[in-house]
Amino acid sequence: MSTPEPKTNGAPKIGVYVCHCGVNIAAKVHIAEVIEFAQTLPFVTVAQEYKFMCSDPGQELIQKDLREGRINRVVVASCSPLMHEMTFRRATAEGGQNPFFFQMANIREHVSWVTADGHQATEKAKALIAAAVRRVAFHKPLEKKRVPVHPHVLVVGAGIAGIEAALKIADAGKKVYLVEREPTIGGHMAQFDKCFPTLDCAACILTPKMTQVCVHPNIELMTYSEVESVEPYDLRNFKVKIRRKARFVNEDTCTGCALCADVCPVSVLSEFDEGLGMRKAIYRPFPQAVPNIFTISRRGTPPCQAACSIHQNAQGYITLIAQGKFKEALDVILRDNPLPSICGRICTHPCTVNCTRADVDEPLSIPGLKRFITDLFPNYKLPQPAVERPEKIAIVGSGPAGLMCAYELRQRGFHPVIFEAQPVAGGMLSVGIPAFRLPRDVIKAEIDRLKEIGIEIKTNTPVGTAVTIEQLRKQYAAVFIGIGAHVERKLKVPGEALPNVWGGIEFLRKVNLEGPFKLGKKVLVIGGGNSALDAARTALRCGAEEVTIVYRRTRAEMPADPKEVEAAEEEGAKMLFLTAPKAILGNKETGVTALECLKMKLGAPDASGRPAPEPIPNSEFVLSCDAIIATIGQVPDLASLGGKLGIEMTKWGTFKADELTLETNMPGVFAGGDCVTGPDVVVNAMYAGKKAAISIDRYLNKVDMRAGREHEGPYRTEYAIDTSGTTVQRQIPMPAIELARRRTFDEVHTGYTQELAIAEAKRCLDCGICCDCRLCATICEAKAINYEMKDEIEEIVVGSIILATGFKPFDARRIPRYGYGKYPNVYTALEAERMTNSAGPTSGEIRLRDGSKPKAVGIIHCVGSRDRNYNSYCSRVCCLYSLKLAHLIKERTHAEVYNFYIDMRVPGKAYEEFYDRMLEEGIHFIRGRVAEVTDHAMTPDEEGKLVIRAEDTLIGVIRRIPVDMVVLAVGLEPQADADEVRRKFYISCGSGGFFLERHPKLAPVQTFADGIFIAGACQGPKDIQDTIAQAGATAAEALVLIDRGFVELEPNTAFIQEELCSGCKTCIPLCPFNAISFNAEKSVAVMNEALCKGCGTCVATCPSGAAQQHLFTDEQIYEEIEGVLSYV
Amino acid sequence: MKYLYYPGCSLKGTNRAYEESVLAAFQALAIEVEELEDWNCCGATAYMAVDEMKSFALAARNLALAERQSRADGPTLMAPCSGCYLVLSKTQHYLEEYSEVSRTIDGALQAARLSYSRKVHVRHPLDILINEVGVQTIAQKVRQPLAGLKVACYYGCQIVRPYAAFDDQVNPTTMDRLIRALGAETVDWPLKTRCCGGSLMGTLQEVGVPLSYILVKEAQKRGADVVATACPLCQFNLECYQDKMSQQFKERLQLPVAYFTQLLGLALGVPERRLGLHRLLIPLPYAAKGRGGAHVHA
Amino acid sequence: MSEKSLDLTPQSPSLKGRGSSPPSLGEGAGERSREPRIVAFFCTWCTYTAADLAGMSRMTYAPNARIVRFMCSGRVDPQFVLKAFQEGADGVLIGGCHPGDCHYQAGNYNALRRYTLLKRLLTEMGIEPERLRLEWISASEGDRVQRVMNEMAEKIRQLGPLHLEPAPRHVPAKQLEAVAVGQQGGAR
Amino acid sequence: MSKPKVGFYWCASCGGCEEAVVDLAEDVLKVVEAVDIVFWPVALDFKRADVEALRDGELAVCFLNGAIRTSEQEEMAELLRKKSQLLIAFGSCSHLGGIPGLANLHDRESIFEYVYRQAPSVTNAEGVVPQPATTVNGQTVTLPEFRDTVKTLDQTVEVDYYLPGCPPPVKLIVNAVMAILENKLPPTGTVLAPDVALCEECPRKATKPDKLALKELKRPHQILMDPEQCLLAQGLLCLGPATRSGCDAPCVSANMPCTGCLGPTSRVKDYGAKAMSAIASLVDSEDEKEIATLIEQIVDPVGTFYRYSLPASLLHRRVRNLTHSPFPQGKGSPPPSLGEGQGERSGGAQT
Repeated sequence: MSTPEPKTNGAPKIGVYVCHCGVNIAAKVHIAEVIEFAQTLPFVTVAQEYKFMCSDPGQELIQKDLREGRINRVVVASCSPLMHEMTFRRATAEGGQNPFFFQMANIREHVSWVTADGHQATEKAKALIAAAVRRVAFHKPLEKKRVPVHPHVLVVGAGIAGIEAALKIADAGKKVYLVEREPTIGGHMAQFDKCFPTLDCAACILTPKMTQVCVHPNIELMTYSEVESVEPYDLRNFKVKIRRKARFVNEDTCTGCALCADVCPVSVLSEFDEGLGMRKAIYRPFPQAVPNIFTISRRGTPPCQAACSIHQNAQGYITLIAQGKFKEALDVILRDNPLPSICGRICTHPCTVNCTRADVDEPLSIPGLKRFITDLFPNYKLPQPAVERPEKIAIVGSGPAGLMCAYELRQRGFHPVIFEAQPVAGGMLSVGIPAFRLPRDVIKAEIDRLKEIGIEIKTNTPVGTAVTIEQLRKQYAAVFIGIGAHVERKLKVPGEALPNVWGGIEFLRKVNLEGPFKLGKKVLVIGGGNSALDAARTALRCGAEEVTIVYRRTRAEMPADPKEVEAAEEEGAKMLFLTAPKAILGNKETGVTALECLKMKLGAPDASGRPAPEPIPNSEFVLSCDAIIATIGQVPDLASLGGKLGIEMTKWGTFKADELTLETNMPGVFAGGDCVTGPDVVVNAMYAGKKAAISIDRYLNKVDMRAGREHEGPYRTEYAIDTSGTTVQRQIPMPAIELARRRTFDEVHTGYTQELAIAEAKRCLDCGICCDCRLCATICEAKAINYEMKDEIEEIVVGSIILATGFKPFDARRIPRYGYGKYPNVYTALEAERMTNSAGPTSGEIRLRDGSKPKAVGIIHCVGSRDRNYNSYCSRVCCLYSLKLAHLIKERTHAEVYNFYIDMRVPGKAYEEFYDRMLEEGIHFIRGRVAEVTDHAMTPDEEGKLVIRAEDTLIGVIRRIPVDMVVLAVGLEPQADADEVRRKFYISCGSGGFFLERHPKLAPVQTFADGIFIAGACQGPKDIQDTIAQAGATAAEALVLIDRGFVELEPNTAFIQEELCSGCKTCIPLCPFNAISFNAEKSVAVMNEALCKGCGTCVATCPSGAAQQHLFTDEQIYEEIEGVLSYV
Repeated sequence: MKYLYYPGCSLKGTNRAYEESVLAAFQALAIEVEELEDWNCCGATAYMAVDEMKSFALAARNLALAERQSRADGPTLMAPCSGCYLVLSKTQHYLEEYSEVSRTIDGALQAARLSYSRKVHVRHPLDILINEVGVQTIAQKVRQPLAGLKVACYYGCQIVRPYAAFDDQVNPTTMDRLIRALGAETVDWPLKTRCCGGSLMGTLQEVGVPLSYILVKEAQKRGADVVATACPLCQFNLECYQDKMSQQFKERLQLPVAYFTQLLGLALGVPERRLGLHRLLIPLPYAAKGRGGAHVHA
Repeated sequence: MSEKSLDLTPQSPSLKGRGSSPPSLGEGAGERSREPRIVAFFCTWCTYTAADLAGMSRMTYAPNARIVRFMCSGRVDPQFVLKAFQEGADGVLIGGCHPGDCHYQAGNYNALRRYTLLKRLLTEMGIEPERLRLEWISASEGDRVQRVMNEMAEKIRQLGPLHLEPAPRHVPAKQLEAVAVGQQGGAR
Repeated sequence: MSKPKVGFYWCASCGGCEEAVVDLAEDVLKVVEAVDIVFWPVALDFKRADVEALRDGELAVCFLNGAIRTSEQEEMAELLRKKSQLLIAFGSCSHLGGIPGLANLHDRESIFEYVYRQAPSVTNAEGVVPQPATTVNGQTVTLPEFRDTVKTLDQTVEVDYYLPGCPPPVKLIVNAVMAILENKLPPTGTVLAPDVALCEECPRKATKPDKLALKELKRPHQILMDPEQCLLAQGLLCLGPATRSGCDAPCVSANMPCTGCLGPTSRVKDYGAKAMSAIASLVDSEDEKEIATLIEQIVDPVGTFYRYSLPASLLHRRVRNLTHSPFPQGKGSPPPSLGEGQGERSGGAQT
């Protein structure tokens, strides 16, 4: 075991020095008693008191005793070691002794200031001194370690504080990284018009500095970037990862010409103008922004586009329609969809399901808008393929799947040939969907367009008979099968074979191909899907007098599109729910005469999640009828393909195809659409066609068919959108022909007019912000726009970090009684600032929302400050900026301006004078916290005004001041993510949530993390003057470190006595700095003291006590524990 | 879920209409309500002013009874009268926060062979309707939309202050949301929680009457057909003193003041008599389309 | 340091009968009036600084706790806690940075792990677990220091003194002589 | 010249330590050759009187095993101390208290109550418990008094050296005897065993991962043990890292985790606390609840970490009858009331 070993002689000689700290200690602790006690302590040779030990004479006492050999160890009982330990260590050293033969007893912060009773305080002081004495006897001489400081500096936040600090350091010739999360530097100051108290223009001070930053050779500016992580690089320096957020504009090539913003169709509220003005989706916060580069705000794929199986960019063409840019809209549509005029009519538009607008009122009529464009340009052309390739590809079936597949392949240069069994192309589109929903000429036009770009279609060519799959496989590079599902499911009830019992598709096909025919007076349609409705409505058009839809569940469970259901009802179709067919009655001669039905009731949910219908026993009843149409789904017509194809099937009688690639078990043969999924909607068939085309393309190019295809097909977007405050405005119904005409096959809906279309399009909420219309790319001469840009992570190493992350203004909505967000003419100070700014949204005019000039304006101070309910601290700047605003408002509007204050706090050079000047200018000051802002008028002169109710505490009455405009002097709060940020940088937040300085007086810009400094409002509310001063201070701190080149570290590192270590490795995982490693050939743990930061966790853990910590050895601590408990 | 119901004195007396409409409306919504057995004075006004501890004791007894009567763990005690609501809530709060109150009251309860383990949730019907039943559900059950009726929702002071348990202290919106769900329009006015005069009406009328007047006048000015209240005293002050106001301020005031539950019942198609609408001194305007329909379902 | 190093330290003679173990000799039931004794192990970055802040803010609180400063709550060896109890403490308070705030990243989690096990141990050895308390107090929470110090003192007062049975280790006389003449014993 | 006289004695112990001596096997002859055993109740028929008859310090060495539990054991310890030049605490019980020491978790009354009354195997209708003195037809029969607390040897008399282990490994005994004979003894107070932890000589050392983290704490019967891999790595509470080496890890070699019979190294004051600290620190979680649940998996912490060293622990034991006595209030200043000084807060004012 070690013994005290002063360099002089055997026994320790300890000097105890008790500080009065003026009266701070002496007034509470009985110094004399303490001294007397100290003298009785072991090895104590000197026990003295002094008024201020930290003063030179105080330190001299110590040094003298040391020099003259009276003592060789020092205990000072005074303030906190965090305050003066360094001071006294230095004194000890200068006294010729190792500085670590010193120990401090904190009898001020921990005793005299916190103890009520003098006696108890004295006792506590004694105990702490006893502990220090016993501890210091075991101190050992130690050397401080020197670590080099990396010369580069990181400044986080480029408001005025960050800019100032960066410039100072850069001017000193050091490298600075300046990181700013916004697209431009300048921070809040850039938003201001004038600065108090001099009323000089903020821009004039700031903009030169901003440009300087931009051009300074020593500053590497990273805007629109955020610090991702900060890790220790070595003992003292930092490895910082910085996220360069994707701007989608190339910083090097963008010239800031602003042409893109002119063409951009999307306008959103401008953050920089505090929402008083608008900006485009591609933007630059303000003309003088630095760097002068544009940025595209993209929130991500809009929900509508994500929900669409073929990812049709709906927001894109909708926004363009709203702007009247119809041609451009068409181009956007054709980007992803070759059959828009069909989709615009009969797509079940899953896009509208996720439409954010639905949270407000109703989704947009997305298909209606698409249709509007296609109607507007009946003769539009499909894009010609850019490349040509020799391969021919066979496509079986000309339904949406086949057509889409063909189109996609053609665009890739292939030559698709479509084989269609029916006389007309279009598959289910042509045979299954009635003309009054989808006019034949529309289908024809679409198919002709496809032919125009070189897609061959062979109708009346059934594969399997005319030509076999085998042949196709031989003659074509690949085959896609999209034969749909055309074979009717059977009802499986007696009498199904009777005349005038139709399958839905069978019936529709007959009408579609051969025209309407007489069915009979009373027609029953069985089923609840879209085809049931089509059949019913077609039946009506075939002259049936009474058409009834019989469905076994209820309206709620009908799979059909509700709009179609309504339409059918309008046209006179009846519905009979909870009814299932039991038998079809009639005979060969009469044909069907009636349907025997069973009543049903809803039971537990089935596989589809819908309640399963259960028959009610003995509830049979009979419905007389002349014809029955059963529409209960279809299956693919596999027979037609000619028996055995060798293509694997599922138990539902559909083709088996790989989910991701749609390839069948036959290489080169792909299948998709209804023949794989069973009956499904058009857009999903198209999706299948596209999917197959991609696979085929990859198949023929011999590249992996599976890689990176996760994002094909529908998905839900994560981000949420705040729709509060959106005014309700329901969907504009699409014009339709009058009911009378709905017995013909004329198309029912006539489509939007331009006015209606634009109005409907304007309802879009721009979910994705940028609508991806790509107009900007077309206009940008510098070709700077890159939609594929991704966030990038940059890694740097720095020796010091300056945090200048600023503040966020208090959210005035939190105090409803001041009416912000309720009364339009209640503004926040920052909004007022923007209004006063000549470059602002009102170009410097102070205006009410209706554009008129205010005659009276009230400014309410301390909004969110000095208030226990919100922030109890004073925000320091509000009084003065309120004065400034008062002046500017009065100057520009000659309005009466009232300041409602609690106390005027105008400390600072020339501030009081500024205040006086405002008084002279005739601005009114009312002393009293405002109770409420209300539009409740009690007298005629209050009518139509905002009334500010406040107690005037100087004259002691409640006053009601009617004004036109209210400005809320909102306080300063820490940034919303301050807590997250300070964790990143290993520092703490103080009360109020602002970053905590190391010492309020002695170290106001340092933090508890070495080498990390704080400047400006992130440390606490302060004005520009103080901010700049503080920024300078941080710069100085950083420069000191760099110029000295090293720091001395507290030698409190841990060490392992290797000869005593058993190599149990318990300590190794516990070291957060990986300072401990296992030495295989010594078979012990070894400490890399260069990496040790001195927490001592390993020491506390070492099960055999082989690890110890300098300055905190077990024995030193035991001594201290015994000491504090050695009560006298 | 079954709710315990604490009527308090006024709902059994002058303001019977409130009780009638609460019970009828809840029944129409198929919400079970069970009256607290052997309840006593909640301890409001006079008591609270003179001797807090006594009024806590009174309130605590009710709470203890509630715990005993309900099988549920943490039963809900519904108090429509905002006076009762406040005192019961306050007592609950003090029992939890202040040990000495807690000790004294426990002693008092013991003397009455009662015990209270602080489990009761005191809630106002408005809270229950909005946060338990939900606006959508209610909207679905509306049979006679109050289309065309313009309602000024008046919350009074006590259900949002000092305990803003379910709504904002300054600009509450729950009642507005409810009333809108019934198909009526609500007028946006700033006096939702302004003082109605309270008990000053009885003690210092020259102060009380003007306070009520401010409210009625503003509601009328903003085009309200009716003021909806959630408090017996407010209803009483605003309705009964309109003649006095008219004399004092030389203008004719004839603005009906109804309980929000009466409007709710009306929209749900409960017959008028069961809602105590016949007790109103100033009858509801015919504007309430609900009336016609109400009889159909009577 | 050897088995008996405890009493082999040079200053032992001059410390005899004061503070050095066993301290509670002669204490127990009939001891003279005394206040609850608490030892507080505070980490320098958060809790110790918070205690300084409490001082600067002049928040007076119960004087019972004596603060021992560590660099990190992770340095607090359970032995120190037991040592404190053995030396006559009635309660021990450990203070560290909030989870996630440790100046050394994870030291406080180790404090938490040891504390959790130690508490079980104390309970099984018939010592009220409330006598040991772990608190996360950040540098800005001076008021929390005040509150915790007061609560702790109050708690310990309720629990009464912790009486541990003295367990004297007998030191061979010849060793004592050796020490008295200033040599050192027990060095390995 | 006459051979040095040696004594062996046992107090509260199981006899295993004697076995250990016998385990010296043929070496025992060397010993017998070298020394003259004058007192060894287990092996040879000597009486206390024979010891009393010896001159003070006549015994060169006395090896005493077992903890001190009864008045008789105290007397014997004092007697032998007086008669011996070197008194050696032999085995875990006399060194640290040993298994008998766990009795300190209870007091005499509860022990008697169980052992003589409650235990299922007991038939004791009258509920008689041992008495220091009983009168049987005029004659007084005495029994040694059963103390309330189990003590280590050095809590009873001065001890010169310690031979740790349960029982002490033969190797260590031999070394000790040789050291005595060759008069090559270290400073008194030393534990006569290597001062490095067991991992050093553990056959499984190489298999221990550099960064061990315990997600689960198991007991030997709960798992199928890997005969090669470090037991801690297998989630078993092996206390080797905290325990002195010198035994060549026979338990670990036999698939049993080390339970710590050789006690702590010289740097450690409290075996249990230190071992606990190491184990707890390895718990792989930063979540308060999860940590608690993981720690809960340790069955019987005291029995686990203080299996051999409870009487020697820093806490020693609580004085039972005194618990919950209030703080004596004499002239002492009044207790500060909770929240005292709340009013005096002057938000962050500094001088």
